[in-house]
Amino acid sequence: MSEKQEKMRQCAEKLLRDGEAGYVIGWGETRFDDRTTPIFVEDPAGAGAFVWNEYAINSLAKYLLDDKYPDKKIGLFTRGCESRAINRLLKDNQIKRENVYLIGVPCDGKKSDRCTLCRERNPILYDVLLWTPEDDPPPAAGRFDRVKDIEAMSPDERYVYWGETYDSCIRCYACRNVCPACNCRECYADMSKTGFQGKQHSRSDNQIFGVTRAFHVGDRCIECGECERVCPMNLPIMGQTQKILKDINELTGEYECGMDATSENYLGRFDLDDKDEFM
Amino acid sequence: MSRIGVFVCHCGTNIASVVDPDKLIAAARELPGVAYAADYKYMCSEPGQQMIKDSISEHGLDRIVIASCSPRMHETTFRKMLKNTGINPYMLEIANIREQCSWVHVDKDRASEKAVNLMRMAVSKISKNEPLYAQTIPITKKALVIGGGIAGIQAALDIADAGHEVVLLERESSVGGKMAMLDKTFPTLDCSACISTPKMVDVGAHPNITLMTSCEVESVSGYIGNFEVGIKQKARYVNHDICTGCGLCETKCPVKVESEFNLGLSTRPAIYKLFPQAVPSKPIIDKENCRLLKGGKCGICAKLCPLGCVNYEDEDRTITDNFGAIVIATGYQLVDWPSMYGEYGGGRYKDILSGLQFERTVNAAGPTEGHIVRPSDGKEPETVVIVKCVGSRDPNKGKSYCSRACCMYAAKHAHQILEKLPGTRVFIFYIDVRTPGKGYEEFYDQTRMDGAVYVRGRVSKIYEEEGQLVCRGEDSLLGEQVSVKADMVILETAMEPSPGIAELTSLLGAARDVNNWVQEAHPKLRPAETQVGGVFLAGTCQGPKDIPDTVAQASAAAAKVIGLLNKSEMETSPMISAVERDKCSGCGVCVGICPYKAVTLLEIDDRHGAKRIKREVANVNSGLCQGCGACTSACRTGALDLLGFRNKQILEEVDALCL
Amino acid sequence: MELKKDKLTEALLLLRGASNVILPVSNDGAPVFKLWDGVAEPCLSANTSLPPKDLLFPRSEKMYDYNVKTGNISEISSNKKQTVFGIRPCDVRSIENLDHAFLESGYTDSYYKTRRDGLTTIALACTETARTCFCDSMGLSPNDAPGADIVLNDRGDAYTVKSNTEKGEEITRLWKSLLSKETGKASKASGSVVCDFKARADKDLPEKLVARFDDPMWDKLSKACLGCGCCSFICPTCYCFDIGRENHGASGTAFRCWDSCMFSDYSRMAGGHDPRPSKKERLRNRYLHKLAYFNLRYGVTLCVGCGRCVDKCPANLDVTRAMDIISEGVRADG
Amino acid sequence: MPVEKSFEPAIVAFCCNWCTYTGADLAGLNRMKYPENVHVIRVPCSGRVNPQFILRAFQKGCDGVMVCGCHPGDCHYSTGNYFTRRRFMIMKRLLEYNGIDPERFHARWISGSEAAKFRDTAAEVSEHVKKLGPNVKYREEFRITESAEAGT
Repeated sequence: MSEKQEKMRQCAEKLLRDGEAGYVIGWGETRFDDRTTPIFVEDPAGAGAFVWNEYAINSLAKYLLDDKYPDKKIGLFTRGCESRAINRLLKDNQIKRENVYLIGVPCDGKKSDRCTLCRERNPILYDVLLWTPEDDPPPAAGRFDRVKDIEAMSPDERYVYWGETYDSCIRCYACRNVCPACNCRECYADMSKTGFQGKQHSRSDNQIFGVTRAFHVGDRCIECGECERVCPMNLPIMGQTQKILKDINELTGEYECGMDATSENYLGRFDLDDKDEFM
Repeated sequence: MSRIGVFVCHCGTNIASVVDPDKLIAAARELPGVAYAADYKYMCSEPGQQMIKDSISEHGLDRIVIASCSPRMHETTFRKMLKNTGINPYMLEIANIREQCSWVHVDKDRASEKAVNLMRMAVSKISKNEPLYAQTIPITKKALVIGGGIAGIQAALDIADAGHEVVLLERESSVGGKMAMLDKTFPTLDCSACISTPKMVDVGAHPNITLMTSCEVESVSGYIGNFEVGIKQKARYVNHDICTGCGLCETKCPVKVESEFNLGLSTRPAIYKLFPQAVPSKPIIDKENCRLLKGGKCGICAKLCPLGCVNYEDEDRTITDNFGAIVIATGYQLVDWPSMYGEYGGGRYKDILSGLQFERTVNAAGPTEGHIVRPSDGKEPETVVIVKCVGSRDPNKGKSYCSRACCMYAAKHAHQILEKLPGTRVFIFYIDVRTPGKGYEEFYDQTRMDGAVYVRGRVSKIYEEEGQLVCRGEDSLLGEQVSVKADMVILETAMEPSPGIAELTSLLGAARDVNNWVQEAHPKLRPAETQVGGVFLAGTCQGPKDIPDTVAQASAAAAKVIGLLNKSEMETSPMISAVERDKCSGCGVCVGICPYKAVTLLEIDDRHGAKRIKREVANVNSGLCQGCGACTSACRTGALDLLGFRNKQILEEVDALCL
Repeated sequence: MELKKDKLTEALLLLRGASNVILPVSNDGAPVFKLWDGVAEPCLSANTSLPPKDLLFPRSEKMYDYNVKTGNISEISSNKKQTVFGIRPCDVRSIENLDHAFLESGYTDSYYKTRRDGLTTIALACTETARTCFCDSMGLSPNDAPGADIVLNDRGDAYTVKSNTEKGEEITRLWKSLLSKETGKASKASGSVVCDFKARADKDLPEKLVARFDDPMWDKLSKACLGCGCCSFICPTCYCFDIGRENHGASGTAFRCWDSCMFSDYSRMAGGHDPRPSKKERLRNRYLHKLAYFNLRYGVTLCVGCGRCVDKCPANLDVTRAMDIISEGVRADG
Repeated sequence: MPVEKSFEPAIVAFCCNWCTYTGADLAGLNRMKYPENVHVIRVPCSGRVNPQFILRAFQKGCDGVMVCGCHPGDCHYSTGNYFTRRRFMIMKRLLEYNGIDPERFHARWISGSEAAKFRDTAAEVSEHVKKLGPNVKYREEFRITESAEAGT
């Protein structure tokens, strides 16, 4: 662990010293041993603050949107999930590849529930790879298991399940703010005057937020699981987006997002012979 | 607060006999923003319209709801009426209480209740209406016709005859297309060249037509009335401005390659005219095959040319021109049957000809001067098998569609064989015989009487045996296997769109159907238009058809073009998509969804904090946008919205229903 | 006086006879405040993940009905009697702080007041602290809740019952038959609980913070912030709200609902200008409000040290780090 | 919830201007009869129908929602309904997954000439929704206004 951490620090230090990157985004310590926080290091001397341990959990890619027009490249420690998020942002025309310097750090698995869905420990794209790729975890046999569980319920049971789920939603929008597919300049949910989303906290409006957000990101979700990790109410948010992914998989075959930066999203294209149930 | 006027039409008794206008008036007066409500027997009548106009000035109304017949009926009428008042014509909503209420319901109370709902929905919607203003765009009075086959020739001539400038663009070195290759045309059997070459000469000589051969479309921008097209003039290596077309250069060229025009049945030199009657009647050099251009030593043609026309330094050039309208007339090609039908020898047997190869064979100007002989040994065939639907109506191997013209030219081929070589046995394998056309059925009957034998069934295998071609298949009427030993086989193969159609349509923003044919704007009502404003289509680029249909459609497209070019400017609908740039993140999902290429990403100057930056946002071209709103539903943030059908307007309607 | 633990259910049932009782029950092991059904076992092992502020300041509440045609407006108010049981000292202090905001300085919020008047608080002093608790750094004690109507202290098999107010007295009267004399034997280390987690909330912190309004440290501190409203919504003392309307034709209902100063649309003005355009300004504002502005206005720190935001922040931001930096006068590096 | 006998569902039908709206007009012209419950909202193309409209309709109290457009291949705007098809194949599943009864949401292709199909669809949807009773799911209400008092 510490050897890799050392490599990361050295790499960041060099990037900053050489002026290749304006700053580097990685993980740093908090007051608790079992938590890290994203840090942004500009000074080469500060590179020693980066840590790499099983608690380096948070996905860092979304922070690139805070600085879309940097003067210098932004260095970013990039695991499999970050790289898929970056593909997402590239495809959605939100960042420019030349503005980021991706320091590939194959992931050895973190102590987080979100990693149970992981199928890409190694970065798909990077500018430098700091150590040999890890073996990817065995294919998650149950990618859509919980979606199937919910599908098996009756409509009323499903309504109760989601209704009660959204009763506890506090609409803090952490799920949205951490999501690399939620990259709108302004979220529809912040524009209550349009009429799509009421601001009040009610089961109905919470549900509408949940379903609308799922629909907005469903065909672009990279399944990083960050939304569920950040949810202070531990809501099963991916249960919605994965439903959409499951349906797309069933309708048109293997579908996975963030594996490249060019594939058109499912809802952004069509086939003349798409399945039709509306005759 | 808006001042809404609500006007309820009785439509005689059409509405009033089922829906109670008083209930609507009473309900309207309860609605926020409604300043005035009234009813009348016929709102669309002169006094009815006057009444609305008077109420507008009397009550200071700023928007109008009319509860009446379908907006498809009188929306335009009432908009026109508003033009003469102080109110913007788009401050109008119509509640359809006739077609969708009084005419379809019986229970008066419940129909009235529904009418109130519909009226309330319209009132709610109109509270969010905003004035809209139509833009006018100038029209460039010049048309571009892409493709110099009979469709393109006909369209160009019609447009030019109406007095408009036309550029007729052809990829090959001569106009003429497929029709120039044909021998005779069914069912009248007049000689194809005799009827098409005069037209070719006409386009070459017409003062309003600029012929551009060896040219391809490279780029298209702009929109209806204002296209800017980049045209690639491929290097010809012969200066056509001075060339007289004497043909001397062709005589001594040492290169011999397969003639495209004769479909490999003869050869041609590297400096060549496509065919003797080519228009323009001037040669080009085929750079792929010219010895000198390939780096070898030659230069004979340049030495021979008395006028010094040959220029080996010639290069491709791009010419940019502006057009008001574009006609796609790119035609078809025949499918590559050898790659599809291994069981027919996959191209190994010389004496299997495609229908078009047979046309060249039987053509007096063709490689055999019209003698029907086997390519393998030059002998006249005694038995000929004609196979129809090769690649057509065969979803497993070829195309699922019918190529339409083959039934008739198969009959024509049989007729020609029996006429030129009396006593020949002709077998025609067919699935069905389709003869929908004037004189077609009669022609088919005649061919059978001439002696052609029609066998119902597909040929499953063709193989060579003792210098003959054995055709095996099932006679599905007799229900038994048949086998015919033929000296020559003619395959009537399927049509498919010309190569490059995908690139061209995507440049133009036009759609293609599942078989890659260009998609017409409406299959019944707008068959000569694409869904892109100002882009029309003619001939087989849209789908298989015969010459009469092709010419008819070409003239139809020309009529549409003339109608457009006769105007000096046109009004565009203001009900189009609009972008709120502040909200747009430039994700570009709208770009791919727009069927008209009306939405593009535009780089704008902006600020990010204190920094001056450039960022991309969606931009709607008001000339191209047709107002379908597909982009607005795809826009997650709501930065794109459809004027006249804004999100908040539609949501107001929804809300109003649920009071 | 003391209440034997085996009498607790009986005591709660008595309360339930007079008002709604809200107490922490287990939700997958985590205590949450719920309207008590008379059966569920109270879950008092730790503090709740959400504070009880919505008893006084609901996530959404109707304010008034209106009709634009008639001009009628009718106010909606809820004067339900509520008793919250098992509320911790930090959350009791948070209610005192909300009282300042909603009831003092020239304006009385009638919606809040009605609910506040109907609320009785029965606090439970802490027997242990969570690792993110820092209330004793913020000037209160986990061992006592002077602002509660009643304070209970866990003494093993019984709670000592201390009444602070008239409402509290009412309850001791209600419980009369259940209460007994204190035995005097403290079986647990009650009354001497301290927080392991410390924050540097020195007396002059408000002034120091305000003085460093333009300090680059705010940029550093806010970099990892996601800009979500998690901290605001789980905070016992965040009380920002937005007012909206639901129209139904001519009539409608105005409501107010929680809002967060961390949201990007929170401080945007009608013309589009936003005085707090980025998360740096927003985070600074939130911290300054918690640790400085409220002190300057009401004389108490708004933050009560419950530690919920430290525990739940998706980016693991920690308000105490800001306090440390200020108190130590150091620059925030890295 | 007991269904009152007099329950008349509110059904909103988003219809494209070129096909279904025309078809509905034709139904009127032919004096075909169908229940009063169906209220048409005219949109230029079914591609204009944002799935969020459907959520809003259920929230505001519609008991059933229809989205109707031209048959694939016949879109006035060439490709609009192909996107509609994808969007609503996904949205319909998502709604059902969230507990909305499948009978409450229908997407149909109805051409300008299919007046009878419009009538039949309107009648069929009305009947199904009537049987289901009023929609309470997604219905706007201040259910958790006082969350700590949930259950009251």
